[in-house]
Amino acid sequence: MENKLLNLYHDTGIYQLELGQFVMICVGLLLVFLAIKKGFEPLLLLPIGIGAVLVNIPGAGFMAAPVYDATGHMVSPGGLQYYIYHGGIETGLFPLLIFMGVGAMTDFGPMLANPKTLLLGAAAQFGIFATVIGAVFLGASGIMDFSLADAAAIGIIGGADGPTAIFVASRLAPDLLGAIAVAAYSYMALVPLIQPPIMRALTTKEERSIKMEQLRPVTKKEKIVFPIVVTILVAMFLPSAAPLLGMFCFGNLMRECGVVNRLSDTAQNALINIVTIFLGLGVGSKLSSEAFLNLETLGILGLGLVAFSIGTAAGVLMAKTMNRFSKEAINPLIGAAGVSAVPMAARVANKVGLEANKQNFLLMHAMGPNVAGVIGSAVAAGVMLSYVGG
Amino acid sequence: MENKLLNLYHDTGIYQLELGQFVMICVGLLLVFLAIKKGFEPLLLLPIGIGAVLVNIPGAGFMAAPVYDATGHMVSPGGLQYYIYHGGIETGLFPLLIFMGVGAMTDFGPMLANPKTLLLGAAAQFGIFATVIGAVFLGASGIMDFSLADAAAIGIIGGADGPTAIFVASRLAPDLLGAIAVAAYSYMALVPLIQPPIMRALTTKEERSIKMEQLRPVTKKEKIVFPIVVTILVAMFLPSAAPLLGMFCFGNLMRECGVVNRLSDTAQNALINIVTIFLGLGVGSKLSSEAFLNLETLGILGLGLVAFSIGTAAGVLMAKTMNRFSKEAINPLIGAAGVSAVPMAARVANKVGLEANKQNFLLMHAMGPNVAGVIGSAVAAGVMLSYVGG
Amino acid sequence: MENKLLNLYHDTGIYQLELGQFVMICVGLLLVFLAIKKGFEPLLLLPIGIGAVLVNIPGAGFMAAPVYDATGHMVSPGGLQYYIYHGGIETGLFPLLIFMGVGAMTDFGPMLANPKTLLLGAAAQFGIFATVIGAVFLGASGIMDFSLADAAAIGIIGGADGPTAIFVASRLAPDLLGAIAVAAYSYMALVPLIQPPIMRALTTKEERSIKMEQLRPVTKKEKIVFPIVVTILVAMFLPSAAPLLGMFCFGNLMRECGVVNRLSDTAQNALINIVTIFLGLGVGSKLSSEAFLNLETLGILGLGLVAFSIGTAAGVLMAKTMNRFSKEAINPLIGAAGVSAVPMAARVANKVGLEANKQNFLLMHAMGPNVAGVIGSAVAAGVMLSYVGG
Amino acid sequence: MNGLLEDGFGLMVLGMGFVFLFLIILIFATKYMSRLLNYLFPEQPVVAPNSSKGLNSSGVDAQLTAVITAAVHQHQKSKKS
Amino acid sequence: MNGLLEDGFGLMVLGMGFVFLFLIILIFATKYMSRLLNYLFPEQPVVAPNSSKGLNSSGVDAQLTAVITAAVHQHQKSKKS
Amino acid sequence: MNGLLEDGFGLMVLGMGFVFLFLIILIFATKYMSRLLNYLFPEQPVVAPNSSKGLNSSGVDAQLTAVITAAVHQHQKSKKS
Ligand code: NA
Ligand code: NA
Ligand code: NA
Repeated sequence: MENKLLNLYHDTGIYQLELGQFVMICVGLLLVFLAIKKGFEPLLLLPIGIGAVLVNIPGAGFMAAPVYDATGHMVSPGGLQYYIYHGGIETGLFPLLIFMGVGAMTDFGPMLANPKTLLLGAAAQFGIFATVIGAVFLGASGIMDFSLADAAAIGIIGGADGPTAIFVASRLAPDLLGAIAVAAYSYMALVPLIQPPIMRALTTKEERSIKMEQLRPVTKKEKIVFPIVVTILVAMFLPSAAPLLGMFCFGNLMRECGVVNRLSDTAQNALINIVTIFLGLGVGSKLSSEAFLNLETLGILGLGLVAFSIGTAAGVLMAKTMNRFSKEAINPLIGAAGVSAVPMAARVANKVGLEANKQNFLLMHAMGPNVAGVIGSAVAAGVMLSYVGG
Repeated sequence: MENKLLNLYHDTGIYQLELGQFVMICVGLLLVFLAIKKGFEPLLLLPIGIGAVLVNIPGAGFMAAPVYDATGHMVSPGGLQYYIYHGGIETGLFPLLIFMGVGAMTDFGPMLANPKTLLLGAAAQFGIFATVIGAVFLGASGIMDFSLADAAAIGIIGGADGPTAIFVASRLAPDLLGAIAVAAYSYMALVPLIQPPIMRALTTKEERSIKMEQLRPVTKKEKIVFPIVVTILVAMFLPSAAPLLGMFCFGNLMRECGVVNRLSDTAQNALINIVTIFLGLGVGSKLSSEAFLNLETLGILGLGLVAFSIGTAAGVLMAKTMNRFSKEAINPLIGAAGVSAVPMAARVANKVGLEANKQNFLLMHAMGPNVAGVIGSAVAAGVMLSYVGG
Repeated sequence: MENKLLNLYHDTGIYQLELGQFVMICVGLLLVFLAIKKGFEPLLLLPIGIGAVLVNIPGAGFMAAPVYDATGHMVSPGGLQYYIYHGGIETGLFPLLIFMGVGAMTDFGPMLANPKTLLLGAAAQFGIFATVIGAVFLGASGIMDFSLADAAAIGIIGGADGPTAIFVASRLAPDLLGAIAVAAYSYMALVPLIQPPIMRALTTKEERSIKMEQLRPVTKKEKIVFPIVVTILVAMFLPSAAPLLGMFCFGNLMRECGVVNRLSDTAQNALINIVTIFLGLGVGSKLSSEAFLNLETLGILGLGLVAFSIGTAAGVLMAKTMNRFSKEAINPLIGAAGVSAVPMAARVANKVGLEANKQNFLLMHAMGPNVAGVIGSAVAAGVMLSYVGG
Repeated sequence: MNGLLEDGFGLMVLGMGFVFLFLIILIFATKYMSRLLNYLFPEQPVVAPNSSKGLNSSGVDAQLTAVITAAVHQHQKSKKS
Repeated sequence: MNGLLEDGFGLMVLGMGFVFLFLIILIFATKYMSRLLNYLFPEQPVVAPNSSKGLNSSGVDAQLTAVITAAVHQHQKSKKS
Repeated sequence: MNGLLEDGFGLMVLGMGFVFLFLIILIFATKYMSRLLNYLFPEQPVVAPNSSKGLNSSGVDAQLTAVITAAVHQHQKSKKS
């Protein structure tokens, strides 16, 4: 009896809690606070934060592996996050299903009306690769313990695209997955703070006041055929990007084709919501003290900020360069939307544009590079998976 | 560096693409075209078509099996379609869940009002078994490589019921699953073209003009008890049909009982939609060039057409036979609805009936044999699974 | 041919059916009848009843394990309920997801307005532990074959909380899972019959007429912070309850935080409905004749009734005791709501209160102990898992 | 003519036989069921299918809603007084 | 009286003890939480539960909707001019 | 300067190269696609995104609804007569 009482005491968190776990529970609660109070990408950061709290409760066994006896009979069941992480994140299923849902929510109309803006989406990916160099420097100089695969996974934070970052990190650097996902979603939430100073520094007021030509109307047929064209190009040129872009285009095709509305509706609602809850809990399960409380995490957070900044700058500068060669003027602010972070970055471009000229509505023009940035970072992800894996 | 560049080139689809894969991508795109432009059962054929495109992208690894090291740690994750196919189709889960949802969408009222029409649903299954004989002939004569299990799986195309066909094929002839599913859904979409000539050829204008007696009203209690009666009869007489019919009746009971509307609603919407997306991608994964680009596929497509035609004819002829012995006249057109293809075949019967007599609305009368055909082909499937497996 | 015919006959239920299976099919149909006709917790008992029917169909193979050859290739697929039970119930996933959804449906407002009522939720758990003693007596005296783990799992029926009971039973006494779940949900449905006589016997009319003070308004902030506080306390004091209460609080936080309404909505609808269908079929799979048709089941049903009764009495008596020490009067009827069975027990308290005084609306006051009872039995579950497992 | 063909014909005969047998039994079972039910519970017949209205309101939800609604009413009343 | 019975009583004592202990701690924690929150953020109280209106409009959706709405407006304006 | 750094630069050059290459190809493909489609099927352009109305009505559902509606009508008519 006293024995049992002692057992019960030994089972409590008070007895078992290690400092690292305590700190990580606080980190989880901080994410929950940021999600609820500051509106930091709450759909992901709230489940991630709670996932971090739960996985760090000592003795709760949320990441416990199931135990089987020799005949395959279950002796002790695994924890919830064990099943979620190994079933949906390690396998890559959840990020791909989220990407399908995002595809079903994306309207490529503004991009199809002005395909040139794809160049802005390409330029902004420079943030990804500049960050890779940064991480590689830190690794080569011995300051931090980053391999090439780690560097690639860290770089993808600059893609400003959550599911892409999680997909790449789960394949190239599973240990860094937690920090990378937290950095990606946090900076996406911080886009309205990170981007405007850079955008203002690199442009004159005249440039920011440029009014762009009205977008041409886009037909339903173009919208239907476009995802098929992308899929074929991916199949031809970069199969390693096919899981991401194939599912994205599948979702978009369901949206645009008009004959499977009930599937498109489910992909955008019930399915993506269910997967988002699980993805968050699964990502949170990687926020253990061993994986998170080290110098590398600081490096990742720092490099992620650099990645967003360089991506923003590269997009703006590319727009300015295009203005030299093109007849139709491009407001360089929409270049910043090329980092993706849909639709936040486009709204930032619109807002900064309105500051310079109250009649200048850039929102739709910025949506072009914005969705182009999603394609751009998925392509970058494909190159990385092929280059680092091959 | 040049090495890496070469690697990247070797990873491209352009370098790797084989002719068979190219042809299968085109087949996938054809299915997508038929789904969107021609309205061929788009809910299934669109995901199947995209699934076929994705699985044939060389190097994209959509069907790659996961690799584990000796300690059970994952070395490389599997592809999306690998998990979907092995998790949901090989196991039979997805077709059964679809069948549950279809049950929750089915109204047995018209059949309960006129149970005799079950005979029409039985007769139309002759298409299934005549096709088995056809396939067995092709196999026995050495023209094509069909076993008895293959022949049975091909025959079930004549059941005009997608999930039943997929369920049987996944158990008896997994290699033919792709072709069988494509044939089943394509011909279901072609019912308005396949059936009318046969219906007109086998009936006189007078027969087509027969007005049927008003259906009696059916009480809620009858609708509730009916799925339980079917389940008990299946348990007594044909347990091998119990997975299909048990889930179908469970779905129907949820619909009719009136006390679990939220479950019925989910079974008819979120759940069936999610499973449909996965089922399509999983079936598409079987559209590989090795499995599809051969003589057998032509045989399957040909035999499937024969199956639909014979089933239609058998239903019509059974209705004419019943007219000889029954007092109440039956319009033989509703016999054609016995092949299932709910509710398309019933609408075809209605349309052909209206051509003969503008005041003759057969829709509700045709719904009886239409849903009876679903039960009939599930029973046929049970016999096959028992006969071929036993 | 005659051989095949004989095979087919040998496959029929008529040939194979054993008496035990026949009885269990009747038990399943009885549950379906109670669910539909008597409104006994139909969301769970309908799927459980159908699950019991299906699993007892001889030769249908709903619980068949899949067979793999040496290379890992599937030789014969498993049954639907095999996958559901082993994938979702043995692992604990389904009860936890249901609990998350219930959390997203729960309003802690009335409890926060009057935290004292938590004591009533604590007292009512005495039903659980008194029942443990009863089961242990039956086991120790050799009348029934109950171990300590069995006794704990049986006791949790008194928690009047379905997912908690299923979660505990799946861990401590999987063989009794079917009977325990059936008892738990049946008695929850019978709360309006079981509780009132006990409530009337233990109170005077004056006590039942006590009007309680108006509840103070509760702020949104309190509702947001409360689930976090519970999670932290659980982490500190009883990690073994963290799976249940962590998911419950996660669901409640999604509900109250106001920034993830689409996730909260899905957790309360599509997700919980899907899981409920599966949970029911999975629990039904444990209603086999070997596990159910024995003396122990009678013991479980009897003890379950005792548990509910003692829990009700303990809640009422605790309220009367509190009245001796507290200034603010508590209507002892709301103590009965402490068994949980949300919101049925609260409505019963309200109804019995109205009988005594037509102006006395106790509903909101009873919601406090009602939701406190959910926490209380989850805590009790945690103690059991820790005590019996440790 | 080999075993495969024989098996095929066997499957056809057994299959069609069984399908007819089962559905004929079902006809009788259905008719008997209907007669029995309408004899035991003579009721106003309805043929209109379950309307999809209120499809979202489940038992649990409805109860919760009732509880909450009552609570809100009570509070609103008390605020006025 | 054997070990099983003893274990059972142990479980009862420990269990009820822990349930009361935990819920009493929770009472104090809840009261303290409420007092602290209402002290730090004195606000207009609301007791009405989260109404289910607008339950479908998420952050992302709402943003997308805003973007799309703005776009449509812009185009409609431009068509008129 | 070691192999890691070299690999990193290689990844950057290849990566940015490939991103630009792919998106430039996509620009041309998109433009060509649009021109071809608008040449082959000159139609009234629409820019308004798929309205979310009717999102719940699928093919199957719509057909079922049609069937059911027709049935109800027929019965209602027959009751009057
Ligand atoms: Na991007
Ligand atoms: Na059929
Ligand atoms: Na309880």
